[in-house]
Amino acid sequence: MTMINPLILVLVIPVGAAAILALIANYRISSRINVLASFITLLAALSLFIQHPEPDSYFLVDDLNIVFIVLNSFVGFTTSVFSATYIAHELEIGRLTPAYLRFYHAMYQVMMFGMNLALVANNIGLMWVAIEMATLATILMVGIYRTHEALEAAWKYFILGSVGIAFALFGTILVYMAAEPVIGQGLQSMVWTVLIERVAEFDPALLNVAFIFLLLGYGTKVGLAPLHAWLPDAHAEGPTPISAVLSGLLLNVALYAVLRFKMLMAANPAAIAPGPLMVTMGLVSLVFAAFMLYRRRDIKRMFAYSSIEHMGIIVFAFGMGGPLANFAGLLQMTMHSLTKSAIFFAVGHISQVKGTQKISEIHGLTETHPVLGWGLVLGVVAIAGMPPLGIFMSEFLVVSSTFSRAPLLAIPLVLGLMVGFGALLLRLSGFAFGEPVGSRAPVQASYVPMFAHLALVFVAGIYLPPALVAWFQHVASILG
Amino acid sequence: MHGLAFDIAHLLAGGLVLVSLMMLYQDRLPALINVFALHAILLAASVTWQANIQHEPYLYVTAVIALGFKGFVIPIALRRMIVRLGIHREIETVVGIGPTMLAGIALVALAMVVMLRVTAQADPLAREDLAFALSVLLLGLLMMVTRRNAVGQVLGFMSLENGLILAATGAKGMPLVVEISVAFSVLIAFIVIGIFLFRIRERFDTVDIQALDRFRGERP
Amino acid sequence: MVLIRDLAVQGVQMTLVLLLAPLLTGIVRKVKARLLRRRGPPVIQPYRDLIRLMRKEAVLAVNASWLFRAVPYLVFAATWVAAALVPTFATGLLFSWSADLIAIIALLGSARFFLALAGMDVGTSFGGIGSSREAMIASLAEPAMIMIIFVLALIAGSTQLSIIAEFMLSLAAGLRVSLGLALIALILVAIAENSRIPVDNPATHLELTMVHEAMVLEYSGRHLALIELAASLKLLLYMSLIACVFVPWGLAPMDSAWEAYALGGIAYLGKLLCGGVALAIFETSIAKMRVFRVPAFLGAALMLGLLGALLRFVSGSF
Amino acid sequence: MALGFSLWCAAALLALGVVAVLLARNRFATTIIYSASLLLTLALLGNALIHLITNAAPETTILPLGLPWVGAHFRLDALAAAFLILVNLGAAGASFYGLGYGRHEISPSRVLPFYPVFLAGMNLVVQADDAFSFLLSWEFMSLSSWALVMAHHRVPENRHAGYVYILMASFGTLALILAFGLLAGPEGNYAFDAIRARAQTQGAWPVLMLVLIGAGSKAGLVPLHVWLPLAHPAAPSHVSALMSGVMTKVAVYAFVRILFDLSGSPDWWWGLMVLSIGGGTAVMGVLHALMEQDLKRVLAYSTIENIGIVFVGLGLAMAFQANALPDAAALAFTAALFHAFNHTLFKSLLFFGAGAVLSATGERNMEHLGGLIHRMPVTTIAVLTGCVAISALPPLNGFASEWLTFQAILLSPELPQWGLKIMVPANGALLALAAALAAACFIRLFGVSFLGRPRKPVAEQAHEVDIWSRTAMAIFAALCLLAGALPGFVIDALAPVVQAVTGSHMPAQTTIDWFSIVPIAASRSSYNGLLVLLFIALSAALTAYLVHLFASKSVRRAPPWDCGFPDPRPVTQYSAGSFSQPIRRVFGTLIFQEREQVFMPPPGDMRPARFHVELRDLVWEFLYAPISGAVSVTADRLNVLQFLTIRRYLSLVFLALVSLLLVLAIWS
Repeated sequence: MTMINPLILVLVIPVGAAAILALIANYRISSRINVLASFITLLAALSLFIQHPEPDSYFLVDDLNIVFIVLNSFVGFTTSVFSATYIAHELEIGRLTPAYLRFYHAMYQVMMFGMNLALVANNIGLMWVAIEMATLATILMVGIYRTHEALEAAWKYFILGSVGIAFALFGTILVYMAAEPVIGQGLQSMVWTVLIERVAEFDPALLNVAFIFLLLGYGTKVGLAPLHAWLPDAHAEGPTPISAVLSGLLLNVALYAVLRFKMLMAANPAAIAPGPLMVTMGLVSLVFAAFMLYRRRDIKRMFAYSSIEHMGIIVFAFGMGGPLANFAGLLQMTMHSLTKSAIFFAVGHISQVKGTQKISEIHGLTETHPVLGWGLVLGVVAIAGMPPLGIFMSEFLVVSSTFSRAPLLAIPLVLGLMVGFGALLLRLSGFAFGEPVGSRAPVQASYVPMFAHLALVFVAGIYLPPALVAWFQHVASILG
Repeated sequence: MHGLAFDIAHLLAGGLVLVSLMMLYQDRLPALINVFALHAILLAASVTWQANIQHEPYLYVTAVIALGFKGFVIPIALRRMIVRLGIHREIETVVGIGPTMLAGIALVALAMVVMLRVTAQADPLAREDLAFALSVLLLGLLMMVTRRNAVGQVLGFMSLENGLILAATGAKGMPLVVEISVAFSVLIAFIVIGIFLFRIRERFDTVDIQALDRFRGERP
Repeated sequence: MVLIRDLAVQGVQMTLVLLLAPLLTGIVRKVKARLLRRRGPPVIQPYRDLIRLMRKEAVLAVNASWLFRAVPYLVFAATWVAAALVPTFATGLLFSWSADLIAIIALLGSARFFLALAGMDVGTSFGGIGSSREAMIASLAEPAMIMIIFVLALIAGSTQLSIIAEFMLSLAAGLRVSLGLALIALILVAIAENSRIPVDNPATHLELTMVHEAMVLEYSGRHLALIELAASLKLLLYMSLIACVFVPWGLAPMDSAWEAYALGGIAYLGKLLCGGVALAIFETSIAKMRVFRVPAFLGAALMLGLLGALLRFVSGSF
Repeated sequence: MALGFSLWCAAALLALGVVAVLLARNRFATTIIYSASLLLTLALLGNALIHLITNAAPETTILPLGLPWVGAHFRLDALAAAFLILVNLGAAGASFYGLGYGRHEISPSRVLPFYPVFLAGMNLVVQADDAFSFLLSWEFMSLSSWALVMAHHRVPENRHAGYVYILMASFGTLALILAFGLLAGPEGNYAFDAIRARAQTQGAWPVLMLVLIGAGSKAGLVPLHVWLPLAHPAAPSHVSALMSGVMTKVAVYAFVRILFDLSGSPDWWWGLMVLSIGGGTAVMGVLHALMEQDLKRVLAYSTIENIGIVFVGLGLAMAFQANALPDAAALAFTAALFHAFNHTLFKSLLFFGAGAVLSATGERNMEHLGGLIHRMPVTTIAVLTGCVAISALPPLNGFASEWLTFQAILLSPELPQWGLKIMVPANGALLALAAALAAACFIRLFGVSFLGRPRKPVAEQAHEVDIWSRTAMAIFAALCLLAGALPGFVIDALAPVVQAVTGSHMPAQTTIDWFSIVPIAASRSSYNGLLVLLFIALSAALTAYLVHLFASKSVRRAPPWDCGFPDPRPVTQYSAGSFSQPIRRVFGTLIFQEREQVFMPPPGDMRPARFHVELRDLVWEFLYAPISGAVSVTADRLNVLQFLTIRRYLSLVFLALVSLLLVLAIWS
């Protein structure tokens, strides 16, 4: 295996799988191939730990993206396991027909390829193309149910996504224009590793405009407040595995792209400090999403807003900067993607069992389905930031370091956290407790993915492996 | 490279901004489509001129795509569609033409201020080009925001995208320009087919004619 | 040898207190009768009543519990211990170190606590009326009492009653505004605690007015005797408390000669007599207040006590 | 070694929680879990007792868990040992009681897993020695107790109680995180010894505010107390005993650890503020208790009152420490600790009693009980001891700690500041008022529910509870008596803690003859619990003997006299509402805006007259209702943003872009 570069494997396997899956019509076989492909990609990603390829002009594996590649392939794998059983059940119920599912698995693998490519891309243009490919794949899958709402959600996602693409592209062109006089024409001035070394000599004004367009462009994909409109409907109307992948992975990949450009900006002293911009957008998203949680009637749309809230906290943490806040941001990104995908797995089971996503029609889960109910309670408690689960550690670091450095900023932060917490717990005591309503049919889909994620988050709450800590601390220092 | 070559490129880019402003001015859909076709042609001219200045053969491909696809194929398809959907009569803008034009000019000024702060040592052509590209982009976005009709918004998006291609071609030696313009064309095709397929008449968000706001995500 | 002498003096104090209590009640009733231009029962009438009650059989309600039967002994014991600790004719008694003024007042509090419970035990409405009104009165009287204790403790530098009495004896405190406030407050609280006329009529059984009597309505025979004795003991306690703090002359200092004790005893009898007569005169000169005027009455006592304490806290000269 | 042992016991408790999940269906699960947690808590208690008695040096360990670059620090010093004793004494009692009471639990699978985890959480909070593990176990304690409060989730009030509780708990934790943020500083050294090292010379007053909010909300100080009377009654009785008796003390521990140990020297007005909040809390708590009908809500409100008393002691200690009077500070701090210890004893006892009544009659409302003394003799005696103790009456421990607090107040004329000179006597008056009202409240509680005649048939068929519960109550009653009779031993046991926290301690008490306690000097004041108890017992026995010797011994049973009214119906008895009516008239119109309406039917109309009392909880109306109102109004207004057209969303994006570009244009 040593002679084949694992990086190539991480990219080739999803593409190959996508090609094969496009040909297969039978759902059962394609779901198994999908799981197998995801598993092999996971193994390839893990082997990246062992053999660390040198960055070349197209691909780069450093401390920052190695963690996210592994996380992506892990969550991708667990989601494929969940989606195999979930979609099978959807077929039985008849909400989906084999015709609709024709390209589902192919699109899934295309999306995984897009995300992996975006993570490893050293060329900022290639990164843009990869994120766009992943977004287009998810747009198609959001509209898979062909219901009126699903199509409308996909359409909204499509239009807002396109505008986001345009901004991101314009930002990339501007970065190229800023790099070209210093590094020279051609491919070299789009290679990130080259850019990071010479960015100090770039023209600051051009970099500022570039960063604004990149922040807004990729920010749309991260779901920050003024640009978030597509996210709740995409989560609510799309199939649950896609919501899990959207919330768990795509938001992270887009944020990873923003981080790459924030590193560039941080390295150029003359350019405008990216901190305040990200802090304001983070706080606006946090407080806005927290208040929006109260009036939601659809369970998946509620957790979508919770994702926006958490992305707000993460962007705020990176905006604050400093080793402590950056470490917390990276930790929260990892924990959020694990917890949120676990919650969406649970929500998927619930909506199948109860046949509805309306919060008002789901009660007494811990009575009717104890394992599912308590799993959801654990998930919501984790996402609300209660110990002993992982997110408490990152929120602890963010809140305490913010208060000691900028007390005034801590007030909206705490307000947002409290309001969000209140809404989540209000809904939780609504559907996990109380008089049971609706069908008590047992759950077919497997619990393994959900509890695997929650177990990881539970362990991370108490003990973090030293290797992971070293990576995060190294990245936190270069993030500026 | 100075002198005449710069002036012509400068002229073409300026022309593009002017045509964008003209698109803001239109309040008839067929007229709007014609102006957009002009917009695409001007872009193609500017890209070809850039091609021969920078002696980059692949830019010609982009020019041809811009000319053929966006200059002729899309306008014709759109014109036939608006006749079929029967929406060729009126075009309601959210805000009157006057304020929109004022906003457009303000946006161009903003683009100039933001872009011209780029230090002199960057070669003047790139700086000018970027300023115009940013203006076209902002005007396109303004058009998307101030038009109620779906087709009007799509045209706004396409003019925004033309600004992008202008910027991309202005960046000398930038790889992937052709691929990007092809990707965008595919995107535009998706949108146009989407409109046609789902027969969006009135506004973007009513996917089909009878929708009339029946459902928009959890309407209370 | 000294221990036996101290024990003897403490024993004399405890028996003296027990004997004098009914006498004091008898004197008060006699003087009141005289003021109302009627002869009134002889002064030793309370002794006869107690003996009569002791001999009669105790009639208990059907649903009365063991608590009902145990409470008279507890109440009597608590009041008797409290009374024994208040210096009457001599200070520095042997047991006075075991409880200071706060503990004595708290002992009376526990007596009242058990009496209120006994009132509610039989489950009749009168017991309830008595207990709830007693609780309301106590909830204002006790804080007032503690404020008075604060004033005395701040002046004398100690909450030990014997030390306060000796300090007062030595006139080191001189005339203090806060002492005056404390005296008035103490008198108001004493009247309320012993359910005398303005707060509660000890002689009546009229449902609307009675507080103490309502609680002990169901008692009879020896239990009633003990409770009556406890009530008169309490009156004596408050009298000797006022006497030993505000009129300390004649109190024999710690382990002094026999004749000092005799002198102290005589002085104490004189003080009791004056106190009884003063109380009788005060009771005949004032009508009973409405039950819901009592909080204002006791509120005044609390405010006086608090003002006294505040003045002491602010500076030594008040 | 001792710290290692106690950490292993805490880990065992956590493991027990997991075992409980596996054993959920097993018939013996209740006995196994409660007996195991009893053994573990007794081991922890013994370990902490040995550490305190031998006055051993503080031990610290660092585990590789928690924050990666800080690690999880744990420490067992005098303060931690004292509170460990308190926590595990209450926990052992509750587990012992749970052995009997647990069998009546309708859904054991929801209580058993969280019970040992709750105990472990409390133990870990007391031993944590760095900000992260402290807050981790603190919030973990709240989470497990929230799960216990939600055990009977079918009842909507319990769900509401659970929700309000977890909301207030996390608000408190956020306040504590902010406080630790300030203490640890930007470079984030969260270990307590690092915080102590950088403790600023001048006390940081925001830390006081934040800790008052954080620890105060958990303890139940007045403006933040609203969750306590909702949550404590909702949990099963032995858990409410733990929450009221023990968890509030863990909050006191947090207050003491952060403000006395970690942050710099306090200012004088810190003491003033804590003192006044304590006084206000005491009176408000007991007045609310007098208005309640539900047994467990009365006990919950009385917890608030006792916490007020503890905080008065702490406030005094702070004021003395600020004025460099260590001995006075030692006295005030010992009084506060002693009262916290006593409160754990009698509050657990009373909640056990309430649990016994609940399992015997299925009723918590006092209006439906009555005459339980005849049917539940052992519970009655135990609850009577608890009521006498909590009303601070002499022979028992409530009075001993109240007496110490009054002695501390009497020391305060030495304080120079004017604010203290005015507020200390005022709070002394409030404290005395609270003590008197507490006596009235518990006369009402005991009289209405245990004495008189049964008001409902359910009270008539009551039966005595099982042996475990009775023994648990008997043990706690005996402890109350012991602590009341021999306060000297407890004070001396607390001496190392007080020395560690305030720098000096009260003179040794056990050497004084006759077991009496002398806080400062013999001439100043002394109190001997044992002698007072003996005097009362001896004189009562002597009188009983003499009376039975000379007077008649005959007894005759007859229907109650009741001034000749032969009405047997129990409804004529005084109920809880009527008992508190006089006090309500005196205090209620001001504090609760109390309104009474009486609807008399017209003459000839046979319908009964209606009497209606309307009380308003002003704190809820003027603090919590406006906040929740504001949140829901904002939520409504923002909700519109979910239903916009795509064009409007695009205009949002457009505005964001233009504003950012404007910022850029203006920026340089």
